Amino acid sequence: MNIQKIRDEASRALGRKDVKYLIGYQKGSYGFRVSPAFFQTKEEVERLIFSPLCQVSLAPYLTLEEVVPLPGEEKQKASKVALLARGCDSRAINQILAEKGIPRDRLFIIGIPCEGVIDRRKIEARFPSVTEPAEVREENGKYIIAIGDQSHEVPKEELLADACKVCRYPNPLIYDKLTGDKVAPHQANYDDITSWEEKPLEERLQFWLDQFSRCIRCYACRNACPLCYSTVCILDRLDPQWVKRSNDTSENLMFHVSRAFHLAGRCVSCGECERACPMGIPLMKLNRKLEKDVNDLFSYEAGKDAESKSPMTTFHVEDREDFIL
Amino acid sequence: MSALILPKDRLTDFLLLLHEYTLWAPVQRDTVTLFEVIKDPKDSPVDLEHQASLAKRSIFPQSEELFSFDQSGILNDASKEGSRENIIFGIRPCDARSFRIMDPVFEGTMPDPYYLNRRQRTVLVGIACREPFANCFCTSLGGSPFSQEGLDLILTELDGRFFVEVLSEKGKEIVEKTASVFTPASAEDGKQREDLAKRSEGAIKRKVDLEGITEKLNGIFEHPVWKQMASKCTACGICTYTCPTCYCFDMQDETTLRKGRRVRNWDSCMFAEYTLHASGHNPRPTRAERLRNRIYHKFKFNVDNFGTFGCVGCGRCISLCPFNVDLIENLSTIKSLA
Amino acid sequence: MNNPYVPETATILDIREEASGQRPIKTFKVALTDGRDFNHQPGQCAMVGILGIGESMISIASSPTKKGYLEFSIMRLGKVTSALHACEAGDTITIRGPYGNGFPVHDWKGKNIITVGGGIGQAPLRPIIQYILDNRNDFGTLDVIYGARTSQDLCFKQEILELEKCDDVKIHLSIDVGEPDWTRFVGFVPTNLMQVKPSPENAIAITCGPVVMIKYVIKNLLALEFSDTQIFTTLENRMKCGIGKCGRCNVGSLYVCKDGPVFAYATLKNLPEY
Amino acid sequence: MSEFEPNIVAFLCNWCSYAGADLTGTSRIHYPPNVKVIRVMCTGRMNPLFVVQALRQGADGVLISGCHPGECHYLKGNYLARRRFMLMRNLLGFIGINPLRLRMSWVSASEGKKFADVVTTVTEDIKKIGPQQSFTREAV
Repeated sequence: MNIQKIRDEASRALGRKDVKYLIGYQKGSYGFRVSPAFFQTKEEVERLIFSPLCQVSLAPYLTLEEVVPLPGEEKQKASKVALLARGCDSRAINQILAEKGIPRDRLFIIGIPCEGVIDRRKIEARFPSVTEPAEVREENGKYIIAIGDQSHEVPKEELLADACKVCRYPNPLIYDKLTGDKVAPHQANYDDITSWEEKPLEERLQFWLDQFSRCIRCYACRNACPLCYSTVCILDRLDPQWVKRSNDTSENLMFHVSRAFHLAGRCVSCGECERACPMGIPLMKLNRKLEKDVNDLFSYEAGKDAESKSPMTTFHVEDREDFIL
Repeated sequence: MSALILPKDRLTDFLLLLHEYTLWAPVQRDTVTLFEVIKDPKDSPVDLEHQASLAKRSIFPQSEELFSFDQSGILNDASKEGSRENIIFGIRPCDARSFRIMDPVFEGTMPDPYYLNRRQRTVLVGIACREPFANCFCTSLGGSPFSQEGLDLILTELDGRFFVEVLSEKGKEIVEKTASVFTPASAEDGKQREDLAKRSEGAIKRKVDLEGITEKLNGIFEHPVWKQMASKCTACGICTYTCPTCYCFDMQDETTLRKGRRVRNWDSCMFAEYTLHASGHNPRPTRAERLRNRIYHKFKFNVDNFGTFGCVGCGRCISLCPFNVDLIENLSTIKSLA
Repeated sequence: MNNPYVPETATILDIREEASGQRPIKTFKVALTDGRDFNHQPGQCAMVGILGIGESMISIASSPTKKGYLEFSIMRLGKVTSALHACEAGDTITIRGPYGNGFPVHDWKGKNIITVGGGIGQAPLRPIIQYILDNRNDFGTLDVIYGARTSQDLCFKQEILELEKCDDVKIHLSIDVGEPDWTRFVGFVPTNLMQVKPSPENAIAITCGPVVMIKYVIKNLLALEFSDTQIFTTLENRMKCGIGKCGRCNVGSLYVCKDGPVFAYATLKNLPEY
Repeated sequence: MSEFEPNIVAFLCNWCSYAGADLTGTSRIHYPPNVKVIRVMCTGRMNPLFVVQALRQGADGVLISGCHPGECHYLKGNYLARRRFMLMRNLLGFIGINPLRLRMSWVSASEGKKFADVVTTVTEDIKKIGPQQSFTREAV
């Protein structure tokens, strides 16, 4: 990954008259952290980074309440937002575009083929309590980790985020500029899902009730999700109140089923929900189950292009109906 | 007060002797460590290594019934229901201090019986932090990894044993009930503890100078810095729900066909719905106002109202934030504003 | 320890429709079931609720000098107020309170009082008007400036027109847009205020209404040379507990439920977020 | 102890299954009294969350019944519902809720007998798998 190329593209994008600002990454405030950052001028692009530590998806920022019109003085009138997009982010963007969530002409997408990113939990478990800024680069299937003046090598597989291990679309599917060379995709692998479904019902239920009981309903999974951008989410609705405010297993189950189901045929498997969860609930397992089924049953994958219709709003006369009495 | 030694292999015995109490302790749940009620200390290994979250829910639960009712009217007042004495075992010194910050909110002219009853019936058994975590900054807020403030007992792990200091009458009572597991501490043990305390305090790397922050905040309410700080925040509730000093709550009625109850639940000032008027007007419509309110509440409003910062420097909001909204960084930014 | 979260029950004695239209307003006359006196100050509020629905903070629209009942004027907006509007006389509701500081009526003895209200904002001003009329010798002149969007939205219309018969009360009504039968002032309340031009001498001005209206009324009062300590207003925010604990109604470090809803402009102007 | 009598919520479409259920009654065909019928205009109106909500509030099973494919009064409501509930069933199964608790059927206005059969099957199945209590909303 050549950071200079990305910076060049970024400053070219910021040089455009129609681009308001660019959403990218900069060094985080401590340790292995990388922070989302909003760049207004070419000069600021010096701070822009892209490394295997860039786990955060930038796509959710496109649909936050004020669609980020930062006070950009004369640039206020410009209409486009530029952002860095990896494969998964580009799929999210495609899906939002397909749903007409934002118009295409508001976006300037700098695509980055992505080799996969590091799961912050894994690296922080390996190197606990690191406060000084640390850097990571990838070399021959290994991560070279520099903490202060020390250097460590860890095999890539050990730190790679789970979502990246089965990523079929590491290369951006929609972009205005592409930086870097294309990356070989991984194979889809739903073994975890199929083996889970072989377990007895009772065991599955106990597992999930236990997971849901831990939820504190901070809604970070929702807010971190690039596709949870409803203006009024049913979870915030008071009338009708689908999910009560109370934290108990039953309400939490309702919340998690609604969240997962709302993403049926829309989830792009970026893994943001699970990454954001402070309680370590394996949310991607639910999403992946639905993703697998949508693929198996309706031959649909979310975010492959910006036109296709959601499988939940279309049908085939010959859809399976063996479950119907 | 006095000091004792609890051999590490007698920890479970110590907890077993406290069976008459409801025992809260940090336990590992998959990848996270949380404070939970443990039924049998033999089955639930207590995790004293990690910085467990949610100690506050032992006294201020996330959801709590205030009273129940049916068509005839109010049936019971849950605050009058007696409950057992609680022990929060393995609480970090910062969390113990946090109750001192919440207390004046729930006391005052209209004391809150739910919180205060539970508070009075709770014994805090702390564990000193030998190794501070990445984002610990308690020393910037007048605390320390070995702070005894608000605790009844404090344990310090020495090699293969805990150095136990009795800090209050409640603590003394616990030690008397469990006397069989303790041996006397020597002067050498005390010295070891002192050394660890010094070393641990020195190991805290993240710091922020809060001198004059309240005065600073007086003048920057309309500053553009809030919008910048909030730009990467997505307004989830992690920082407030895992904060040991955040106490905001919501009250809602929940009903089934024949009965109902009024429940109070944690609420977060980061949610848009928190301040939304019925008319649709929202005094804090964007993330910038909400983040600003959170920082003002902790570093100005709480000082104005109760004379202390509403923060103990535990660093959880920083560690757990998915988007690297960093309180220490934000406070430093505020300090550096002209 | 008394439990401040458990409400008392009250019975609706009578419901009067004040305004119809998009945002209907009804006045509920209620009495505590146990017949106890509520002991409130003019300007204080109460948590009015229905079990199973929830509670809302509503200002008490009747003066403590009116014994034996309380009145609440409520606009139908959210979940609780919609449920209240569906109630009938004889129904049971719940009440907690009184909450808040109320108007410092004792400091106002001998003063001329000017109330400036807009829409439902007249409700918190009504107890003050009633209080003055019931203690008429303690106060100087009374000017009631009141406006709403249309003549249909004017609350307590009959009652206010009745007041016009007293020679020591002046009534200045207005509506935002002219109507065929309307002979009084047409325009916004702050404009009406400038036209009435009350004198600041020995006077107290109290204003309540929509946020924007309050801002302009205060601006105009200042232009009329009222001082910071002569201007009072009431604020509102979303509330849940009513006793300064749940956190959401703060304006700066003050809680509207506990430290308000009545604020002198001298206090208000120093609060951030106002 | 008396035999377990399940609580089953049946969402029936106005045009076919509700009329079918009516026919069952007027034809005096017996079927288990365990279903509580809620009439909806179309199975396409069914929010998948209705199912979870019903199970949470004390139902042991949910039956959704609509017009046969191609016969929907609104042309495609039942096709959309078919997709939705196929997925919902799978998701419920994934988290350990027996998929037999969510059943779907096509019953036309003339199929009074079929409605009785469907209800009998569903009731029998749910009797076999027993009551649903593991995530019911806390009884207040």
